[in-house]
Amino acid sequence: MHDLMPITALGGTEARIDAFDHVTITENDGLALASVAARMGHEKACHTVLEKLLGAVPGPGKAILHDPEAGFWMGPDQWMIGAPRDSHELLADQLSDQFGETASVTEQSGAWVCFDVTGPAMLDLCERLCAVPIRRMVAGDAQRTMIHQLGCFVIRRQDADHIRILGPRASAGSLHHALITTAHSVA
Amino acid sequence: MRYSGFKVIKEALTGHKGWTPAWRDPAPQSHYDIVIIGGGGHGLATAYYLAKQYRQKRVAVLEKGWIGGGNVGRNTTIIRSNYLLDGNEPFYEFSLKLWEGLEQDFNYNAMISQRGILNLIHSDAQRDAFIRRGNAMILNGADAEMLTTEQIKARYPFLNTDDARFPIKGGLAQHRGGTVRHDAVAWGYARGADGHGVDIIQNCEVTGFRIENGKCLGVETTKGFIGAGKVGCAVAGSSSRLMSKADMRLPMESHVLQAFVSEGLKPVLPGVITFGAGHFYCSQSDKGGLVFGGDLDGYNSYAQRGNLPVVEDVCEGGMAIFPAFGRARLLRMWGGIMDMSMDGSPIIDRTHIDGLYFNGGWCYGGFKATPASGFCFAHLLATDTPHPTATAYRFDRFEKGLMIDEKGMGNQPNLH
Amino acid sequence: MIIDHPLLGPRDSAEFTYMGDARLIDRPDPDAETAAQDFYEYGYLRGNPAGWHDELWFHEAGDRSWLVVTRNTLTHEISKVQLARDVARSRGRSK
Amino acid sequence: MTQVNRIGRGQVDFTKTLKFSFDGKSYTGHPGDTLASALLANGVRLMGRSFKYHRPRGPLSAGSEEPNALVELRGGARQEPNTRATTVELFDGLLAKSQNRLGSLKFDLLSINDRFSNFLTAGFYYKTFMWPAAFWEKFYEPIIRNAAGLGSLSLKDDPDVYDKGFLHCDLLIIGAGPAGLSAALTAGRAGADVILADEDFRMGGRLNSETFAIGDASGADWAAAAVAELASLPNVRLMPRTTVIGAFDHGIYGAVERVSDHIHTPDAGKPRQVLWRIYTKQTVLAAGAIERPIAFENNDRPGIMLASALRTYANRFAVAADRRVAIFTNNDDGHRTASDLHARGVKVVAVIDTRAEAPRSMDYEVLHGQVIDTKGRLGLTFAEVKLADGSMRTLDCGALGLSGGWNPNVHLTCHQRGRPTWNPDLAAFVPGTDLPPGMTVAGAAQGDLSTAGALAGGAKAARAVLGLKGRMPVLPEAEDAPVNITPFWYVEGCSRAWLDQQNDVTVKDVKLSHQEGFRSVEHLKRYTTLGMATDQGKTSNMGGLAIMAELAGKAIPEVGTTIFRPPYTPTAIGVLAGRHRGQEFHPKRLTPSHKWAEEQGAVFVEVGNWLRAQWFPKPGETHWRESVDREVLATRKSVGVCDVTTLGKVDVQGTDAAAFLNKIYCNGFAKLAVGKTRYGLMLREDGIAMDDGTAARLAEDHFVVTTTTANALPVYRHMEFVRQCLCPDMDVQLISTTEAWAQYAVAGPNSRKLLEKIVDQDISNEAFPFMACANITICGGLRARLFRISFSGELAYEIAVPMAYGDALMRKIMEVGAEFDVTPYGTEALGVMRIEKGHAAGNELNGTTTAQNLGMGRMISSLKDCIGKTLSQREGLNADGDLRQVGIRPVDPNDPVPAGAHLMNADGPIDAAHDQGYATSACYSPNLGHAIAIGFLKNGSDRMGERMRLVSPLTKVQVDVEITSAHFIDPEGERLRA
Repeated sequence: MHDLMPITALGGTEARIDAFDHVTITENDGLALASVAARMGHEKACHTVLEKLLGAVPGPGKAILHDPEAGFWMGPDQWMIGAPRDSHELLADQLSDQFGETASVTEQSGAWVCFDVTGPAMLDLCERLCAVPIRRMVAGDAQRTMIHQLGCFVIRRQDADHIRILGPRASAGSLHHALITTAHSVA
Repeated sequence: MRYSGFKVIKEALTGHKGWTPAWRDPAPQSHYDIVIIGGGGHGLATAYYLAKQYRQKRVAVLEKGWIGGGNVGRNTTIIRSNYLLDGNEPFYEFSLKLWEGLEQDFNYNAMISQRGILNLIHSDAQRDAFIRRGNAMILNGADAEMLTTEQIKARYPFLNTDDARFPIKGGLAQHRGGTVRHDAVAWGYARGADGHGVDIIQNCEVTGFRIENGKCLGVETTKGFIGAGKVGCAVAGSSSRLMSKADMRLPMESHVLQAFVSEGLKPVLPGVITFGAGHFYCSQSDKGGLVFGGDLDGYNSYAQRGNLPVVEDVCEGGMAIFPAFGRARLLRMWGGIMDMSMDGSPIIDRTHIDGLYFNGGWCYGGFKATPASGFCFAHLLATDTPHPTATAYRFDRFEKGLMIDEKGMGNQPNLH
Repeated sequence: MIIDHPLLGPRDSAEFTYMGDARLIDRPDPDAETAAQDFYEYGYLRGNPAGWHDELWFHEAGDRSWLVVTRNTLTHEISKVQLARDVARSRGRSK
Repeated sequence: MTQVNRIGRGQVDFTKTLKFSFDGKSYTGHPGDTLASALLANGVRLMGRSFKYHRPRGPLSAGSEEPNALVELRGGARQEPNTRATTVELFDGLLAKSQNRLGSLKFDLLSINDRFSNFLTAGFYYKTFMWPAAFWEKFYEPIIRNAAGLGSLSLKDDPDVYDKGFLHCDLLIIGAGPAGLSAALTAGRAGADVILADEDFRMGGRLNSETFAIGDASGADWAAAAVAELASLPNVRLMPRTTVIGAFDHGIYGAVERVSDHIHTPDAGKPRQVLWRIYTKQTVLAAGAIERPIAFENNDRPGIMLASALRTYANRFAVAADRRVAIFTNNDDGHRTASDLHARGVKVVAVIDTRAEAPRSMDYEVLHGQVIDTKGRLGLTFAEVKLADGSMRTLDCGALGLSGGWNPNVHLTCHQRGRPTWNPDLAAFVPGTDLPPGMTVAGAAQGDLSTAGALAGGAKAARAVLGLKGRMPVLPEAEDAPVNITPFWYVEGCSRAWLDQQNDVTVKDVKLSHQEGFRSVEHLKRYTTLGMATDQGKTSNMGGLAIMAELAGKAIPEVGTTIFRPPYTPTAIGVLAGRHRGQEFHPKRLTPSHKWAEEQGAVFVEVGNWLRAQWFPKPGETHWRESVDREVLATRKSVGVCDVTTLGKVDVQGTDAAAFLNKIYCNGFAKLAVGKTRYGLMLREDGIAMDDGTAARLAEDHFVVTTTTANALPVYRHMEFVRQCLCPDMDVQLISTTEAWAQYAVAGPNSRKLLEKIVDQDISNEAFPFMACANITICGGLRARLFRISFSGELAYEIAVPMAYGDALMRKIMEVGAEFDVTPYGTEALGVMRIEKGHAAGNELNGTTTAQNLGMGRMISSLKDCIGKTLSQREGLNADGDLRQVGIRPVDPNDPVPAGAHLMNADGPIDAAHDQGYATSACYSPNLGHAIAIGFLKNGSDRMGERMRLVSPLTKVQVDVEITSAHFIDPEGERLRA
């Protein structure tokens, strides 16, 4: 085993938690991610593997909140698969084996910062962050949108007061700042 | 009627009874030597110089609405000649020189005010590019000066120099740049042209060209057929629409550019400041309004109005550079139709149809070009040769690969 | 503006990047004898109608689809939105 | 001073007293007051000065249409110019100053302009100030500029924060008067998602200003009950203090919520205002109507105001503008003001009605006639009335209410260039048929001026747009008076009769404009500035139009209309910018070794949104050049490491991946072996160089492509265009991995030795030669990628690991590299080394250069098509004497060779006509001991060794230079293959 210590997207050794009166913002450092894009002519076979993996094929704007692997739709014939990093450090390799020739798999673990936003003020906070119709979204809705000029995924989780935001990792600090200042506004 | 100090005093003391219309309202004649389509700044300037400089006697300007209602009346009033490329810089410098003598020339105070223009620099690469540009300006006989951050701070202490995301690293100044009262340019040229015998015909829309055997004989209008020895088109954002009536396709797209004015404020900004890295530029009018703008909305449009994202984008740029402007209020926003060409530079050329001439593709830079555009188009119409400062503005430059691309954005009009 | 994405439904046009005339899909045959002229027209003489216009928009902050949007340049009304890939195929493009 | 003009009760909380100050003097008011109502209560009518003549000004209105009562609100950095006292909600400690005066408000020295009003007519500027020519800028204009403007900015950074937000609804209702409330109740009860926005801090609209009842309750109480019911509905969002500023395309509305303007200072972290972008399917515009004045001589004195404003001040704010009031009207509504005031104990000295058939009153005198002049230097004292029989009356009054009829508030209906249409019954413009799609207008805004009409109109509109079926609910009984009006715009023979009170446009100016041929509405507006004031002419445009119509002998609608533009009311630039200012203007992109670089004291530079280490100063280094020279020399001598994470990276997979790269690059990729990397040059379709980078073939169907840092996004977009639009059947999949991998360049003769200490496999020259690439592991198992590519010209590698491990890898490299004195280098040293090698970068790939210019013309493969190939062959891009990239070195090694300087022949003139080229990138080469540059020179490849002059008149540099190859160091490339 190597001795290289990973850091979180915010640059710490531990994930950051910011608690406000009515909303909590938690850096989620435990995700392994990989994208899967169906190869041309292998779409059906690719869907079969997805179904086996997630229970269903996420449609446009949708996520399957499956355990341990979850997935959401990124674009036509393209999905992001996530799983706990502890158990799936080599998720991309594992997926490559499973999908074989049916899909192109790309490691995305490092590419994203993930924040879980929870609490009763989540809706108010979300309303001041991005244009997704947050009050109309239901569990399993996953939309890509702009937050603070950054392309982010907003995924509505099972709990009514919980969303997960995936943003570009290099801008984790700016995204975090936007979340915190907005939390101050609405909390 | 000539305006003079004596006349102004006399009228003030006698109840202003003696002022007459600034231009006549003639009925169109059946034939002119030269017909200019478009009663905007460029069309009126063309007519003015045709009559005054090139002694053309029978000239008419046809305007579908009221003169000065297009881009000359809806721009941010900036004049400058800070261009880089050989095809452009001599032309814009010629224009700036014409601006400098314009008021005395056409006897109308257009409030030409050379309070300077400053392009801010935010990166080393931008500095290299601006040095190249400043040198090109000087080599072409224009003025340019490189300012340090300290000099800029001293002149504009309220610029954000301390907490800026993109710190100011200097600026390229052209002290002869400035602003003009835009409506007065249209009115001054109209009055001047009218005084030299040009018929300005308003509410006369051109509905077609009469072309026989490859020669343009005149135009069909809402006021009937008007014959012409030569027809010059200067309709900016409506160019593609108009020229399609002559079955021409043009290397340009029509885009909306928004502009903004704040409530009147006591003087804060003497000259023009551009913040290229933040898509924002601003000046302050003599009336006190901050006049500012930014990027195109980015999509083809003839609607003369834009949308909220660009409004916000422009104001973000404004607040990034002028954090004190947060408490000033935006009073009005409007949009103009820009004739965005494929390389960001204009066309002043003959068409393949005999007797039909074209002037357009001014992008969002047509206002500052008004005098030279009129002069050079008049030169072309009168002499059938391009004016020496406008030889590069040819139709065939795209086919031949001779683009004049200041920004290096290629054939993508919304990026110029 | 709102672009009704064929897969994702209504989305703010601020999420998109504009390129213009959808005829840019019809890239000429580089081997044709008239290729020089064809590419000049393709590259420089785009449609610029005052009215309905088929145009290319890229869902930059979304699913990265290129769309063909039929939009009226006088009113900004949008009447049709298609995936550009489907349009390209329907116009005979392949590899 | 006591509140001398308080009368009775209103919607003001007398149980609490608020202190405030105006022009340094202290006053009191109450919660529920506006600044204007509180000042009037204290007997203050004079609140401002007009723009041009500096005439004394008091409030004309009681709302956001106010042109006159503009003040500088608050102080210090929060000073807010041009703030309408009529909309400022009073708070304790409020501070306001009058503006646009020289001296005090009462003794404004610039009121001398009024004496010269004969000179300062419309268009006056255009005819004068031209003699002598040089005097305009030096003399006249500075005077004009200093006198111009209204209020002033503090020029201190705005200390407040602003938020932006996004809302979605089925129905947006704009205006919470009777029509808006009725629409909201209808839609809210039906379960629709409703947003009800109103600019006022108290919802209810005119109901708060009127005395009549709705059903059993007073109008104001009914409104309060309706608001309470709506507040209880979970599907209704009430947004008071929220101005809908614009109607944009496809049902997007901009709205500004004033969150903290009604308190002294925003709470910590809370915004002053929020800009909401509202996405709605349908909109009901219930913005009410605005009363208009009548023009007569000296109609602009403080105390003269809209009759409806007098009524609002009395009924809502319990304030009489003065104890003696007259009303001048052409319609029945003016009489309503008189009777309300009378009922409150205000002396109504007379109602002057232009109509012979005016309603009579037992309570006050009704005169048939016209007000023809007024008196009172700083406020109204007398009104001169000419009766219909020709006799004259002088009325002793301190307030005069004007009622010229009501204009439906069509502002937002025009935002998409809709034109209102003329309604002769109302003598007013009403919304036209070309409304913004999805918008319905109801109530007074639609021309239904009665309360009953508004209630019904609102309910009907909501039912219609939501498609509600069933019977129309029974609405409460309400006032339903018809409109009785005889149009009357201005008093015959008047001249200094104000139309636009802020900009000082009088009837005389409109007449002069017409006389001089400025006869279209647009010309009138621009020539006289009528309607260009901060109220956009809400109370003035109609009067101007009516006079123009009369002069032209046309009906009003034939003259045309002016259209309103967003925003509805002036909007703080701060709220339109939101949080995007200062350091948050754009997001920052940081590499994973950013923290490490900070620890080393790195100086950072912005490259796009990235922050990159520019150099790493060591203790004792006082000039950046010392650091950079050291970094360069150390790298070329032993080994250096540079963070290149910022390069764009795209994963290209699929069976057609190689064919796809063949399409987007001008050089060939089909035959690139697995495990090899190749430099690629990408053209735009117009044949100009777009970007360059490398493509590494990790597998038969898998490439990793790099782009320049700046072009990552446009290149990715372009690749998707080619994939989806041009080659839709290619089996190729793209995804950006820029942020997935941290990447470091390890360069220098000892780079291999260093990497051998961490890489788990053989990377000897034989096993891993120049341009090799592979998936590897490092440090005993961490997955990584290794590329043997070189930008510096040295033996070099780029090594990539998943982003989270970037920090650790950098530290590991520094640790194991210590024995080689491994030196971190920044972008400056990177730039020096690439210029020493003559590699093109952003300054050369500037969007106007071709492969030929860059000396790479032969890279364009003749064997295949690629994007840009055909148009790159145009004659203008292949002419004799074209620019070629060259190296430039000074003849005297002490001379600089600055980038941006132009190349001139050794002899001959220095001007544009003799321009030979220019230097694009320059640096000091510590290896060569002098400055070097690369640049473009006409016919450059044939001019090696030529002496030229490099000139930069801008920076006052002129040096003799020699043209050389751009490959200053190791032109044969032996080092990188070592």
